[in-house]
Amino acid sequence: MDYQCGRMLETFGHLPVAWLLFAVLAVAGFVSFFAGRTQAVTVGHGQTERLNSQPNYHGYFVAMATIGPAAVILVLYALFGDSIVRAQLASELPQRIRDLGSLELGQYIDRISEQAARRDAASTGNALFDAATSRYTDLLGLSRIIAVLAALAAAGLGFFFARRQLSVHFRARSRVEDGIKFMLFLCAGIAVLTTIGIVASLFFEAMRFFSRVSVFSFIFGTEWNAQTGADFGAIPLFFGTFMIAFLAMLVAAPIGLLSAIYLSEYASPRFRGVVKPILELLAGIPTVVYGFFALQFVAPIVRAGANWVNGLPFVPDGLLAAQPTSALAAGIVMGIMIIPFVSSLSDDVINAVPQTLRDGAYAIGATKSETVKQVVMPAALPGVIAALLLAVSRAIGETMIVVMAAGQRAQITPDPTADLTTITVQIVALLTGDTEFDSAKTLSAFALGFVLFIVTLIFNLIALRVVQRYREKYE
Amino acid sequence: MARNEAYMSEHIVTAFTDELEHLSANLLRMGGLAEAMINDASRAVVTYDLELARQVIKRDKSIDELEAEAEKAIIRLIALRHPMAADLRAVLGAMKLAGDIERIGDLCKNIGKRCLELTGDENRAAVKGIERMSRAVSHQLQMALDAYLRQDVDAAIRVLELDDDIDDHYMSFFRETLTYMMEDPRQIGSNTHLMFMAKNLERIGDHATNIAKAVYYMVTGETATGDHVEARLKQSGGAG
Amino acid sequence: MARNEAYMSEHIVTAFTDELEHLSANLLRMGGLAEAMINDASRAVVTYDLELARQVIKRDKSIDELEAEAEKAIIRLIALRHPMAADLRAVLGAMKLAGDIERIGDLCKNIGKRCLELTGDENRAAVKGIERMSRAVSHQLQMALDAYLRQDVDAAIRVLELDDDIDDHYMSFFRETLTYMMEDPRQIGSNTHLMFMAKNLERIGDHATNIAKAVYYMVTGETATGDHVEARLKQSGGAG
Amino acid sequence: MNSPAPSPSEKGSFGSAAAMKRLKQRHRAEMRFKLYGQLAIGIAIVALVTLLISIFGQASSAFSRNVLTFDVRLDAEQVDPSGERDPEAIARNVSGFNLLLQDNLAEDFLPGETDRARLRELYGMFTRLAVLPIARKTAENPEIIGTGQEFRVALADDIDLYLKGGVSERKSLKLGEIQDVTGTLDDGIDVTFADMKAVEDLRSALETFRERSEGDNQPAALIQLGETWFRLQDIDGRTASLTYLAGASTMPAAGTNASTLVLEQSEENRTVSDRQIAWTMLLKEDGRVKSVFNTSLFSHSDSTYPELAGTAAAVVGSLWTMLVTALLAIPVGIFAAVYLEEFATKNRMTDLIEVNINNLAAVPSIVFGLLGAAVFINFLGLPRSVPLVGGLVLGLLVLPTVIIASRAALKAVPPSIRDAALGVGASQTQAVFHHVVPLAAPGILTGSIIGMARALGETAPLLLIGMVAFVAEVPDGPTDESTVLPVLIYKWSTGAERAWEPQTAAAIIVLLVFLVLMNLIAIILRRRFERRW
Amino acid sequence: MDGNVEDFTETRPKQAHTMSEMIKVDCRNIDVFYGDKQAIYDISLAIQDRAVTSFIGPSGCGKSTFLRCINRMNDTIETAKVSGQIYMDGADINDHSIDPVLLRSRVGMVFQKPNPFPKSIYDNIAYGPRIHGLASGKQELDEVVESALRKAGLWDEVKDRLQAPGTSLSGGQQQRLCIARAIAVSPEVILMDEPCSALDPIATARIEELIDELRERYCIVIVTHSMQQAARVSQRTAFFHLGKLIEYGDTEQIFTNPVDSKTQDYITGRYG
Amino acid sequence: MDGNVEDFTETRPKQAHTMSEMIKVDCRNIDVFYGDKQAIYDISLAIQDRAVTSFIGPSGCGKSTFLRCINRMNDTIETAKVSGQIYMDGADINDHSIDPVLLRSRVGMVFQKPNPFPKSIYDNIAYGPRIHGLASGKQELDEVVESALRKAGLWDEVKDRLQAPGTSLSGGQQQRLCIARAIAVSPEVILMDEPCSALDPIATARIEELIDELRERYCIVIVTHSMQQAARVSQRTAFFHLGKLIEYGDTEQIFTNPVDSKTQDYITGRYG
Repeated sequence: MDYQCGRMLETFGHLPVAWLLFAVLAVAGFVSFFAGRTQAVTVGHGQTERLNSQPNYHGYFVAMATIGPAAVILVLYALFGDSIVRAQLASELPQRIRDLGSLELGQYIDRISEQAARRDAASTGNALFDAATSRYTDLLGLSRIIAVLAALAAAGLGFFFARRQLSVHFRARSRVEDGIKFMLFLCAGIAVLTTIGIVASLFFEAMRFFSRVSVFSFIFGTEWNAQTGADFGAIPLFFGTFMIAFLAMLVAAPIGLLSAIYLSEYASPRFRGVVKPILELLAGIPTVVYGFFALQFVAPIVRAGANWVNGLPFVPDGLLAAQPTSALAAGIVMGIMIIPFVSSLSDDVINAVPQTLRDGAYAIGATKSETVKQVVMPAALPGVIAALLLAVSRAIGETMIVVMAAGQRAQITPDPTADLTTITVQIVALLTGDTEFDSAKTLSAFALGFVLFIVTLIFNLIALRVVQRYREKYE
Repeated sequence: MARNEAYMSEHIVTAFTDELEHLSANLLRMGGLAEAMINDASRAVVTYDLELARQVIKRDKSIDELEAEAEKAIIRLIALRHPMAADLRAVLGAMKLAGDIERIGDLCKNIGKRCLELTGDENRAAVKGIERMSRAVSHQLQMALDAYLRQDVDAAIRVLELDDDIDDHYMSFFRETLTYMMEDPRQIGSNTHLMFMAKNLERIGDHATNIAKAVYYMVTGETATGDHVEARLKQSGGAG
Repeated sequence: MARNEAYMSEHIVTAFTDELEHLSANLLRMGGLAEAMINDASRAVVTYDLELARQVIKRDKSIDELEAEAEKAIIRLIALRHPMAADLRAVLGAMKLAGDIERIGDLCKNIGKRCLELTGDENRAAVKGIERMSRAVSHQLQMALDAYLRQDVDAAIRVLELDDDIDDHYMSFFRETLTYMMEDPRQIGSNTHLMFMAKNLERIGDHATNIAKAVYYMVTGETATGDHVEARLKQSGGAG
Repeated sequence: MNSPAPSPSEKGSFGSAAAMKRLKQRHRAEMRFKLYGQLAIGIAIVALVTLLISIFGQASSAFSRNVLTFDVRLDAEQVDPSGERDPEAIARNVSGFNLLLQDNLAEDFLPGETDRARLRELYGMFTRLAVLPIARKTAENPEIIGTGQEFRVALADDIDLYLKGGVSERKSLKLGEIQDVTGTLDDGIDVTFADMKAVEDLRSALETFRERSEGDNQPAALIQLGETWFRLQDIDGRTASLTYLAGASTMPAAGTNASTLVLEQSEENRTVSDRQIAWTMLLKEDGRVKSVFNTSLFSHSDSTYPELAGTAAAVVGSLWTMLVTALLAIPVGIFAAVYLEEFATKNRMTDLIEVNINNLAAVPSIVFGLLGAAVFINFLGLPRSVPLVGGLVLGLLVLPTVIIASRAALKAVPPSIRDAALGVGASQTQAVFHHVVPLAAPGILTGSIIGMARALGETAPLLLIGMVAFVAEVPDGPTDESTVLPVLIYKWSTGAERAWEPQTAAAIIVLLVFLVLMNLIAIILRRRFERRW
Repeated sequence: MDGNVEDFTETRPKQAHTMSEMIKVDCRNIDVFYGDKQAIYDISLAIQDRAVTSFIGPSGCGKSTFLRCINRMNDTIETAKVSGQIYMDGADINDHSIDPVLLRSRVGMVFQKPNPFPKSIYDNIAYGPRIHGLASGKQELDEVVESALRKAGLWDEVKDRLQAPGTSLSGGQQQRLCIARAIAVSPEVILMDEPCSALDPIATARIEELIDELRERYCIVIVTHSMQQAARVSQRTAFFHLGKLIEYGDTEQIFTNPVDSKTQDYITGRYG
Repeated sequence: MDGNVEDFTETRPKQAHTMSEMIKVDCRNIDVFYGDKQAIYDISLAIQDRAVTSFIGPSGCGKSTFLRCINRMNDTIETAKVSGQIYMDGADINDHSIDPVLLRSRVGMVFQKPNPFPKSIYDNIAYGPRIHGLASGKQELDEVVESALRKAGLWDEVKDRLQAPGTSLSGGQQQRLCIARAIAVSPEVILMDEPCSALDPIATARIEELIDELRERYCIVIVTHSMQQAARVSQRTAFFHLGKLIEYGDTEQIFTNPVDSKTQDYITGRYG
């Protein structure tokens, strides 16, 4: 008997239990659905229009009541079951192992669970370890049996009580719909959780950083040597970030805006049909490709150009730094990347201006450009500004182009051909490769991330607010 | 009314067509009543049937009521249906028609009342004159109503032509009766009544003419003073 | 018309108000003409002024034309402005008014025509009777038009009351003239004419009554057979 | 002009002279404005075209690869020293195969050579790991051991690059017959060319290269006489002094036809030596070096040697990552959108969620990387460099995109449809799931695909969760260590050797193909099902 | 003769006298607020069965808002708050025990713009009966669909293309399709919110004709911008102004002799 | 007496007799194609000056399309092709030498939906005169603006808030602002494309009133959905059907005694 029981526990400990449960729940769902449905038809004496809700909804309701509690129990078990088993096992281990300290104890149990996962594993020779392994398997099996039984019981209870509720006047539909709505709400909640996660992780890691480096010296310091862990003055990074974003906007804003205007006001449908997807193609290209382009193609040209300028007779030698990677190269390419962003946002905004306004202008004898400049653009201005703000925010947060083409040197110089570094570059530099989460170097990346988040957040908030106002105006 | 014109299909809102047809049917019924009243009134005079005369007097009330109803229906139609073009003409024409028929009823009633004042031993010749006139007038009214029913312009014009005959009838009756009165002053009273009866019949003829004019207007949209009717109407102008 | 009622402001489309007022003014002008015709016709009879009689006959044409214009304007208004409620009543009332005034014109013309048939040496008493009646009728018409101008229901009711007097006038005139005719058979011809004149005047009174009824309807929206007018109208029912 | 109607003089003509003049100005402004727009579009298109051309230009060379053909007998001693025919052991025996091929090469070119440097130079013609496919093939078919087999091995990246013209500018010249030969192979020979003009050509070629390059670079010239290659030491008049490089160790006879290969870069400035070039040329003449389509780009995983590196592991890693991303972002995104658009009551809470989602969509992607590093790796203790974590991070990253696209699609369904459903007595949920969601489905799907395309191209956040690791094995599941295409591109682009450049460009093209496919699907969906209300 | 007089008016039942017996929906003291703004002020109104009642008034007078109280469509607007009682056949529809979803199957609604589902004509009609389980088989459903389309006077036009999308019909046909869709769930009351404002005069006339036919079976309430339309189709008319009910009575009386001067001014094109 | 008769009709000039002298726009044999579809079939029509001409007809009859030929607004639609001649004061507006921009300053247009520019009331009006250089200084511009607003009957309502945005006005005011904007460039012809279809009856009546006033100075053409409106505001009416001109004549005649049976059927609510 004991042996039998042990075998069973062990079998359960090894079973691919997740799939099994899934199948059981699915079957339970089907069965309860049809049970509920049939009962509803019986209750309504075959005349469905007498029922408050259609028979199917009664079926759904019963199925929901059956699966729901069981699923909750199983999810809870999936989340906490393992820890409980581990805690139980740890409490049963000899004192000397329990004295090891949480880290090593954890590793020890990890080894046990790995060993247990190997079904046909031979004895390791370590009696204690083997015993612990077999105990672990048994505990795991036991916990699974308990969980499954609990789930089945919950399912049974749910099924029972759900069926008792069914009647002609029972509002099965609204109950089912409440369930659906709750599930939808949970999904919406994930987005919020993400933000909370971002803010919390950035904030706490940043706080840990600021407990080592003062906020003041971080924000107002002009020396950045994070790799050596010496200086954490972020001003050069801010400078580099905004310099490159500025250069990018210099490229993107006029080109994006003018092409949006041309496409929406002048271009024939055919031209528009061809060119618009081409511009959107620019948006679809991954940033790493832009980075490669900047590094391989634009940076050498910029450098050559800078050298040419340096070689001009009236230019003092070495006026431009002419580095192999430069802010200008990154800026230009980033600008190209942002063109479709600006143009498609502006295009939306311009298209939202009602045709009747244009007709109004044409009808009093305005030319097309007058209509655009004096009627359409003023109407679209808030939206366009918002689009530009969003583009700036995008430029600030852009990573790959600058990582690949902007350089690593934290310096403040107005020379666009010099290599500058940005916040994002430093985050990547500080966090790539193996990192320990305790050094100031790593934590500084989070502090930078926090700053980046806040800055882009402000831009976004302003822009989105403006856009919303704008939309409300024309909708 | 519209049903008689080939090119005019039904209204999309059939209730409108229904109402228009109802109105027209009612007017025709009124017209029939009036016609009967003319005949009965003259029969009462000729046969000196006082009971019949009293009936005629009573019957006027029905026509008055029908006229009031028709008028109400017309106002309803104008207020709620906003008739346009031919429909509007039909409705306004109906209003005139109703008024004219109501007047015919009044005049018949008046004949009936005067009949009660008679003695029964009037000059037979004069009475015959009344009978003849009433037959002519009744025929004229019938034709006018027929023109209305069929929305027939030509028939309407023929009615207008008839009016001259009636006027002639009346004039000769007037002179004749005047002679009788001078011959036999005792008959002055009753003859005066007969004269007024004749006058009433002449006026009924006028109203029948008006009905024909209204039909002409309804169908053509022009008042019956247009060029091609003028010649025929020249003599019959003015009230008798 | 609307201008006289405190609660009724102008239409937002002032052209509509203009047209309504124009129509009303035109009817009043027609009414004025008709009043003058009554007076002139009776003067022509009294003074045996054949020239005046002929003038009166001629003048009827103006009234007829005005009536045709008014009728056209009314159709226009209904077709193009779609009057509703009080406006609709005003327009339809105006249509009746125009018809009545036109009839008054006709009747005056008839008096004028009959005047031409007179000899100038009729019984002065009978002629006086005509004069008296015409004065009463003219007064009644004036009051009716005044009620219309002021859209005054009470005034309209007073007009309805007046009608009884005129009927009395007519009845006494009828009997009186009958006596004269029997007394002097030579005068039968002219007296018959006078009798018909009186009848015409009585009918003019009826039309004035109709005008008052139309005013009553315009203002209240009820036909003048309502409970509170009934008592006063009881005696004057039916055509004379 | 202020009067309501124009004066009669204007009748028939349109506008006064002043107005016409003004109109001309206005039309000129119109043309200018239009031109600006065209210019802007032109610049944007030129930028795109330049980008694509530069990448395709770079990548084109990576799609072909030069291979070296060997015809060897698989000596059992060397291939399977244990003699057990254990496939695993054979597959692992890289050095055995390597030696076999090295010996084969040495036999041909440097028979009996003992100079290790010279041998190493020869062995540098291919990399050690290049024999791996042979080893595997042998392991699969152990019966071929002992038989003669023909194998193809990838040529070393530098030599491959040289053949594709990447190492140095070069020029081939025919020098005509030689008149006279003196000296010995060991000490160097002097040859006199018959054709003076050819010699002049050679000289001028050298001169041009010299002028073009900076510093103390000396262009080199390799001269082929028959089967033998010499290095040009000096040239004087028609006589050139040459030293032996490679090939048949026979003195060239007079009358042999000579040709030369002039190289811009001197040997010191090159990654390929003169001798290697000479060997390559000889192998090429033999037909042993051939250019073939580079299948390893797709079949191989990452490698430290560019000629062996491929995208297979990264592609599979990307697919696993995308799977996780899709499973997270698409259902959650759609449900969240349905909730927010159709069910959420308007209050501060939903306003907050709304603002929050819009903001989240604009948060820099790298911040999500920080989130992943801090939460998934540091806090939850999930392993680094696995598609599971990468997929989760990217899932969260594109979640707002999916939500916003789905909401837009839901919003585009006119409210009249909802009213209609409610009007016949459908509940709100029925109205939404029977009518609104099906109508919005094409839009939702398009948005989801575009979101996935964005995730596929995303790099920065994955760097921070360690997906930049070197992965030589194709991952089997979402919890295997792996990398993804864009990260691979980033990694390759930072490679020191020049051969990485075309390799990177080629990888970019692989990535772009995937993206184009996804976007095509999205466009087709949109075109096919788009409904305008 | 008197019989004839009666006969002349027989097409118009004398509702005023029989009204109390035929009341279908009885609204008492309805107030509606949108947020803090009051849209409807204490309106009480009894709507007759088997008759067309029209709501007229200048825009913003609350006529649509009031209409939407009757099938609780205001529930779908979050800020809307309705107070007062609406009795339908004696039961208060605002009661908690009444499911608005079921209510709406008894009170059909037709909207300003024709809004057929982008499905086939057949499915447009069949949707309501399906979700309410009004037909148990394909054949029964076919019958329901045909009957609804016949009642809406659309059957002959569409019977050969029931599988064509509903949106392929013309505007007027679409609106009749929407009416058929409402009829298909066998409602007792049909609410129409400016059903012709998006249609041309011809299509409008067809719809009006249809409304006139449907009056024999249903209690119809129509909100309209056009006084003329109210005059043409309705037996009873309610005039709203600034959220208040100014006058309610027989259509004929409202249009020929309104009691309230505000009604008079509105109807005759004077204002304020 | 006869004088009085004349007087009674004096508000309506007898256009029929004086028409030939007063023609402002003479359209001859106009065909319009949208792509391959013909929208207008050979329409010839002479529009009088200082009068309101209305275009009526069922939707899709081409009345708006035809209207847009008169100021060449169809030029802005790419697929549209117009053939035929339109003479304005004798000059063919489709001639190459005529700049549509100048033409449109002489032929103003008012649209279905009020479309004020998102600028101040003042700038809405001043925009046209500015681009056409119709006012040389600030003061002159002020005068132009005031005069236009006065003519549009809006001055008293907005004179104290000329700097308020045009969109802050009510719908009816906005439409009058648009009319003022059209007037400000001193056009000779004003085209109105269903100018009241987005407005409530009261605002509609105000616009109709305004149109009636403007008739004294301009040649006005109005497209309208509502026959009643055409009846109220216009002196001449053209009835369109399926892209063809069916009947054109005095409004009164069209509405009381139309010649063509199609017109009759349309106007009386019969059809086809």
